[in-house]
Amino acid sequence: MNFGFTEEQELLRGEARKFLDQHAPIANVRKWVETPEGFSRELWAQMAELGWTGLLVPEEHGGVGLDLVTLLVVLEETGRTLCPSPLISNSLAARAIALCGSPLQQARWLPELAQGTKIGTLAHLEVGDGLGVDHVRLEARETDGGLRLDGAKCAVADAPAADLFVVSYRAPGGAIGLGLVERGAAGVEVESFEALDPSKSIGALRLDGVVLGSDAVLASADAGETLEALLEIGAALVTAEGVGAAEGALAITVQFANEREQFGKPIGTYQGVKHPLAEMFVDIESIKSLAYYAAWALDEGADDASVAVSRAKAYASCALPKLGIDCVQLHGGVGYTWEYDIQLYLKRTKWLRPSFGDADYHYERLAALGDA
Amino acid sequence: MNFGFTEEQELLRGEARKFLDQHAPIANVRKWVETPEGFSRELWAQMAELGWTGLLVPEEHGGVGLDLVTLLVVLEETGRTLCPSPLISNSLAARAIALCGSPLQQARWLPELAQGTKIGTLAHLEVGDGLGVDHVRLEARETDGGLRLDGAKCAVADAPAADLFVVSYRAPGGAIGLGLVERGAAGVEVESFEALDPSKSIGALRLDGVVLGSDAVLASADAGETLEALLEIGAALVTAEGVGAAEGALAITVQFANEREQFGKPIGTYQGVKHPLAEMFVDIESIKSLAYYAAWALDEGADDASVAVSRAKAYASCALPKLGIDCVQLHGGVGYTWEYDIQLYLKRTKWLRPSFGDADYHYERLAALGDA
Amino acid sequence: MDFQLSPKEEAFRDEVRSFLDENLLPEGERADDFVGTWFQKIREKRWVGFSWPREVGGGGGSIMEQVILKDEMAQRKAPPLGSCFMGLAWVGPAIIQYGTDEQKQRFVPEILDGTYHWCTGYSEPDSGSDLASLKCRCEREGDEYVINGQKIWTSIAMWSKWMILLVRTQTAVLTKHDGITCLLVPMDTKGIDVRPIRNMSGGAMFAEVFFDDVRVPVENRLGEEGQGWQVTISALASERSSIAEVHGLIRRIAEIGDLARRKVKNGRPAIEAPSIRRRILEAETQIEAMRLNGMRFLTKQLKGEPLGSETSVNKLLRAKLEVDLGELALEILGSDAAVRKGEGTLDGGRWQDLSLNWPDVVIGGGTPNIQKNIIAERILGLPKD
Amino acid sequence: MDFQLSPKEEAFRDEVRSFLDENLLPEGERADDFVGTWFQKIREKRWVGFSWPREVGGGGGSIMEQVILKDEMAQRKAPPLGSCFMGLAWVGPAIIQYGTDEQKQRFVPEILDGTYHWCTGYSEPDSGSDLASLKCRCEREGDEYVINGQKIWTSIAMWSKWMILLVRTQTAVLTKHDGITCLLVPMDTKGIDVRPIRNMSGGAMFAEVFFDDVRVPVENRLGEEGQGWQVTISALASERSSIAEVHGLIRRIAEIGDLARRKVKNGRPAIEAPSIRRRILEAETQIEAMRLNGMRFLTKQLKGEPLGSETSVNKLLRAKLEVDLGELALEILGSDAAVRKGEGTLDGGRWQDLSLNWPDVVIGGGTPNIQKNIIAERILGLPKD
Repeated sequence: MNFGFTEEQELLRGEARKFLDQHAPIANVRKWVETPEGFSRELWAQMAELGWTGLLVPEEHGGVGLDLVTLLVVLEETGRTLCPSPLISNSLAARAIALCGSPLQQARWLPELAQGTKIGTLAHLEVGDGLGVDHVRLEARETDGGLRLDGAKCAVADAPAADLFVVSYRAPGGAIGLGLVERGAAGVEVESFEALDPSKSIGALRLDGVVLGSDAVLASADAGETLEALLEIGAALVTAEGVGAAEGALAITVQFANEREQFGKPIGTYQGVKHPLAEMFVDIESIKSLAYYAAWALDEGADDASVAVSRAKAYASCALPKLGIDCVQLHGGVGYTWEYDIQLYLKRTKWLRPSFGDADYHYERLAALGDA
Repeated sequence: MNFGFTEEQELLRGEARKFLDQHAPIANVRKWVETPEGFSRELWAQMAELGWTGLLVPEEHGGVGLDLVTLLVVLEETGRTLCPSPLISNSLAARAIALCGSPLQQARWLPELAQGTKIGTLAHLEVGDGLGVDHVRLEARETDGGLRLDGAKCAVADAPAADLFVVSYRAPGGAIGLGLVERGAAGVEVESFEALDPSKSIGALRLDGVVLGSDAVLASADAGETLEALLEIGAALVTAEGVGAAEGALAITVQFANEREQFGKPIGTYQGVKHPLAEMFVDIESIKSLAYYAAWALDEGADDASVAVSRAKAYASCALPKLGIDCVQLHGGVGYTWEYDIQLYLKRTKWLRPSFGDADYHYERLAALGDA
Repeated sequence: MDFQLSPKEEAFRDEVRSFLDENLLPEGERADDFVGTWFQKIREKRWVGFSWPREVGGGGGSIMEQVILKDEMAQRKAPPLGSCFMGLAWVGPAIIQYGTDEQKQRFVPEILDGTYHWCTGYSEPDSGSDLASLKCRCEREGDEYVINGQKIWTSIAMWSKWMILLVRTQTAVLTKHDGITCLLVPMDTKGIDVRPIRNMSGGAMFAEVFFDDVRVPVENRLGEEGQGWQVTISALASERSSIAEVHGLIRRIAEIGDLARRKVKNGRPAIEAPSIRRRILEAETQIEAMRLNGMRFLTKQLKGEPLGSETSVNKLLRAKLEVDLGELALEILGSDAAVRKGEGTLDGGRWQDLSLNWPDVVIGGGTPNIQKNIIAERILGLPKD
Repeated sequence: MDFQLSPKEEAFRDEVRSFLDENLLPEGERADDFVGTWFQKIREKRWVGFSWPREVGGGGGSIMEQVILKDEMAQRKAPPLGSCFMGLAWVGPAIIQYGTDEQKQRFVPEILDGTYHWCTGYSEPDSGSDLASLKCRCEREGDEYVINGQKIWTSIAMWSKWMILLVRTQTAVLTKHDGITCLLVPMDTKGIDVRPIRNMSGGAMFAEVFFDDVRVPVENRLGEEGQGWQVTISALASERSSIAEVHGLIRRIAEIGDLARRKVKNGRPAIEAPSIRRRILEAETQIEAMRLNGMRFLTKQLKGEPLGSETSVNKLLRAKLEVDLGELALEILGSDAAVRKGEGTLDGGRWQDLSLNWPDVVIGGGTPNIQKNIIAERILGLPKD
C-alpha cells in the first residue's frame, strides 16, 4: 500500500522544480505571456529535452512511456509558477493517437509530438458549449478522397501554436469520429483569442471544406470511447496543474501575510487572515488526494476512474476559484494590481473552472454515473 | 416614506419586552416547556389581557383590529426569549375565520379566539409533506348532515392545546375547502409529539368519520386562496418570531464572547469569533428588512406580497439554522450543555426552517412566481 | 409603515420624471454632445450639489428629495448628477463647512460646474485600512508648506487638477488622529509625480502620487493646522443610505438572468441548470434585502437619528454580491469564460471584465474584514483586536 | 502509487475476514451475550491492544496491519476492538512508556480485558482549548498527594473506575507546561464528586468532576513529578490517520441518500430536489477526499515519517461534515424534522438526534477555530495570535 509517489517521481519533482525556478520564474512568465504565442519556444525545447513532452508517448515512438501520475507531478510544478506551455494539449493529442491511431499514424505523429517539434491539441467544443461526447455536432460528409468537415471548434486550448488538431465530429451515420487536421491544410483557419488567463492560450479552429483522407481518420470504432477517455484525462491534468497553481498562490499569500503589517502586527496574526489560509490548505490537500487518485485510477483502468475524475474536478472547480479570490482579497489593494503576481493566479483559477467541465457538469455526471 | 414602526408600535414593543422580561424570562420558559402543554396558561391569559391574542381580530368581534406589522412586533419580542405560546397558530385560525367565515361563524368563534379562551390552529400538512395548496389530499365525502372527513393531518403546530382546528380538505369535485373541527367532537383524536424545539408544541390530528355540518364549513368559493393567504401569513409570522430569536441568540453569544477568556483575552477579541458575529448581524438586519416588508405587503395587499414573503422565508430558512449552529460553536463545549440557553435557540432555528416552507420550497415558488 | 410620498415629494418626483421624459433619450439615441448639455441642464435646475445649501449654489434639497432624485435617475440609467465626483461627494462639503470665504468662493462654483476633477490624497502605502497612521511629511517654511512623501490608491489622480491632501504636520502627538493637516493642492505643482497603477483587468483607475519638496501656500490649508482629520472625516462619515446604488445591482442581476437565457451550455440554456437558477434567485433576494436595509436606514435619517455603522451592513452585502455576480456570470458563460476577447464572446467580454473589476468596489471601500471589525466592535461592542 | 497489499498483509486481511465471517452475525441476528463473547474472542487473538508490544500482552501489529484490522472491522460494522476505550487509546500507552513495573503489571492486563472503564481528567472550566493552563491544585503531604480543584468534559466519568488525572504540583514555573503531574486515581476515593453534564440532546456523556481534599498515594503517580505534560501529551499526539472512522461517514451518507429516496417532500421523493441531490454528491466527494487524505497520511507513516499537524485537515473536514450531514438529513425530513419523537417519525428520530449530537465530535476534538490555528501556525508558519 503506497498512496505516494515513487522515488523516481520524487526525483522528477525535485528536478522539475529546480528547472522551473531557474528557467521559468514568474518574471519570465510575465514576459512570455506578452508575446504573440504566449509561451517560450526555447523553454518548450528544454522541456522536450527533459522528456516532459513525450512523457505519455510509448518508447518505441520516441517517448518516455510513462503514466499520468508521472505527468501529474510535472504539471503540479508547472502550475506552481504558472509556466505557460501547450504541455497538456500536446499530451492529449499524443494520447489520442496512441489510443486509436494506426501504426502508420503513430509513426507519423508520435515522435514529433514526443519531441515537441510539433504541437498537438484537442479540438472538441463547439457553439452550444457541450462538453459531453453526445454534444458533438460537427458533421463529416462523405466526399471524394475522404470526409469533408465544414464548421468550427471553439475554445480550443493552445490553438494559436498548434500544428495538429485532433478534431471530434459526427461521422455519416451518427457515430463519433476523431480526425487529424493539420494547421495550414486547405480550408483550415486558426484564430487566436485573448484568454482570460494570460498564461493560457486559446483560439478557434475554422474548417471550411477540409477533407480528411483515410490517413487522417483515427480508427473510428471506439472513437467515442477514446474521446470520453481524453476528456477524463484532460480533467485530471488541468486539476493537477490547478492544484499546483493553488499551492503557489497560497505560498505567496502566506508570505505576504507574514510580512505585511497593519495596526502594528503582521496581518497573518489575525484570525480573519489566518483561518481562510488554513481552509485553503485543507482544500488543496483534499484536491491533491482526489487528483492523485484519479490519475492513478485512469492509469490502472480502475472501475471507479470516471467517478474519481469527476469528484476531483468538481471539488477543484468549486474550491479553487474561491481560493483565487480569497488570496487577492487577503492582499488588500495591492493584490489586484498588475504588478503583483497573485492576480495571475486568480485568473488561472477562473480559467480552470470550466476547463474539461465545471462543478455543475461533473456533479451531474456523478449523478448519472449512479452515484446518487 | 417611513419604513419603520409607528409610535404606537414602538410603545407596544417596549411594553412587550418589559412584560416578557418580567413574566417570561428564560428561566420560566425552561419550566413551562417541561409541562405537558409546553406553555403557561397563566401567561397566555395575561397575553390575552394585553390584547395580543386578538390583535388581528376585528374590534366588532372583541379583538383589537390591528395588522400583521403590529403582530410582528409582538412576535419579535416573544421570539427573543423563546416564549412558548400558540400565538401564531391562534392568529392564523382567527384570520381564516375572519377571511371566509360566515357572520354566524365569526360571532361564534372570533370573540373566544380573541380573548384566548379558545385556542385555534391550522391543520394543513399531510403525509407527503406538501405545503402547497395543491398537495391537499384529505377527501371530504358528502354524507348525511354534511361532509365526512377520514384521515390525518400531521405536523400540526400547537395541536396539543388547540380547541379548534382549521382543516384543509378536498371537497367533492376537487376544490379546496376549509372546515372547523372542534377538539372533543366525535371521531376527533389529537396526538402530542415531542418537538425538536421544546419551546414549540406539535402533534397530529386524526379524523375518523368526523362530520362537518354546514356551520363548520368555511365559505368555500375562495378557500384555496384563503389557504394560500394563511400559508403566506404563517411564513411571515414565523420569520418574524425567528429573527427575534436570532437577535436573542446573538446577544447571548456576544455577551459570552465578551466575558469568556482564552489565552488571556476575551474570545471576542479574536476575528475567528468576531467576524462570524458580524455576519450574523448582517443576516439579522437583512431578514428584518425582508420580513417587515413582507408583513406590510400582506397588510396592504401589495402586488409583490407573495414574492416578498418567499424572499423573507427563503433567506431566513438558509441563514438562521447556520446562525444557531455558529452560536453554539462559538460557545465551545458549554454551548451544547442543557444548562446553557444557547442550545435552545439552536433548536428554534431548526424548527423554523421547514415551518411554512424551507428554502427549497420558497426559491422554487419564487421561480414559479416568475422571478427567474 | 408607509411607503407613500407626501404631496410635496410627489410633486418633486413628477418634476424629475417630466424632466427625464423631456431630456433623457434612450441610450442608443443620444447625441454626441448629450452629456455636456445634460450637465448644463441639471446645473440650471440646481440638481448638482442638490443637498448643499442654496446660498453656496446648491439645491437645498431635503433628504427625501435627494433620495427621490437619485432613485429616479438610477432607474432611468441617467448620467451622473454632476461630473466632479469627489468634489461633490466630500471636497465640496468639507470646504463649505471648514473653508474660508475665499476658498468657498473660489472652489464651490467650479465643483458645481464640473470645471475640472478633484482627487483625494488620503491612503498611503503602509497605512492600508488604518488611515490615520499616515506619515506623509509636511513642514511649514514661512508662508508655505513643504510636502515630502507618498500617497497611493489615489483614484483618477492622472486626470485631476486639484487634490484634497492629508499630511502630517506634527509627529509627537497623543493620538495618531492629531497632527494631521488638510491641504488643497494643485496637481501641476512642481515636485508632484503621478504614476498610474495598472490593475489586474489591465486598466488603471488609481495612481500612486509622489511628493518631492512640493510647496503649497499656507492659504491652501483647509481648516486649522492639525485638525485635518476632523475636517475630512466628517465628510467621509456623512454616509448616506445608498439606495440608488442598489439599482445598479438590480439591473445587473436582471442582465445576468437574461444572459442565462441566451447562453447555451451543455446543449441547453444555462437558466435550465437548477444551480444557476437558484443562485440567481438567491442574489435577487440579497439585493432586495440591501434595498430594504437602505430604506430602513433612510427612515432613521428622516427621523433625525444619525446614521452610524449600520451602513457597513450593506457594504458587506455589496462586497459579497460584487464578487458573486461576477462568478455567477462566468459560470453561466462556461467555456466561453476562458476567452476574454475574441469573436463570439458574449457581450464583448463585459462579464469577464466584471469578474476582474470587483476589487474597485470591494477593496476600495474598506475590505470586508474591516467592515466586519466595524460591525463587531462599534455595533456589537466586542473588544478591539 | 500502489494500492495492493503485500502477500503477508493479504494473508492477515484474509484471516480477519474469515474471523468476521465466522464470528460476526448480521446486526439483527446477534445473541444477547454476543458482545461479551466477541471481546473474549478478539482478546484471545490479541486484537485488543493490537499495536502494543507482545511482551505486555498486545498484538505487536504493524501499522499496516492495524489499518487493515480497523478497516475490515469498520466495513462490517463490528463492535469495537476492546471495551476500555480510553485505556486502549492513551492510558495504556502512557503506562507502557512511563509506568513502573508494578503499574504495568497491575493496569495493562485489566485494560486489555476491559475489566472496567478509565476516564481522563485533563480539561478544566477555565482552560478550554488551552489545556496546559490547568490549575487543579495538588500538594504532597508525606506519602500522599492531596488534590483540590475541578475537571470538566470528563467523558464517561460516571461509569469509570479509574481516572488518569493532570494536576498542578508547582505554580511558579517558567512555562505553563512545567509543574504538571500525572496521577492514576481510583474514582471511589473519598472527596471525588462526579456530576454528569446533560447535553442539548438530553443525554449525558460528559461530567464535571470535583476534588475536595482527595488523597492519593505517591505510588499512583505516573512518571516523574512535574513531567505530567510530557507523559500524557506524547500519547495524545500519537494520532493515527483515521481511515477507519471514514467508514462511519460513508455509511451515513449512504443512509442519507436512502432517506432521500424514501422521504416524500412536496409530493415527490426528496432525492428529486436538485439541491438535495447536489448536496449529497458534494458530501460524498468530501468524504472520499477524507478517505484519500487519510491514505496519504498513512503512507507517510508507513515510510517512517512522523505524522504532524496534517491530521487537523481531516479533523476540520470531519467537523464540517458532522454538522452538514445532520442539517442535510433534517432538510430532507422537511416538516417531519420538527417532530423529535412521535408516531411516523422516520427512523425513530435518529436524524433529529444526530443533528443535536455533532458537538460530541466537533467540539470535543478541539473546535474548528483551534484546528485552523494549528494548520495556520504549525503548517503554514503564520505568527501566533
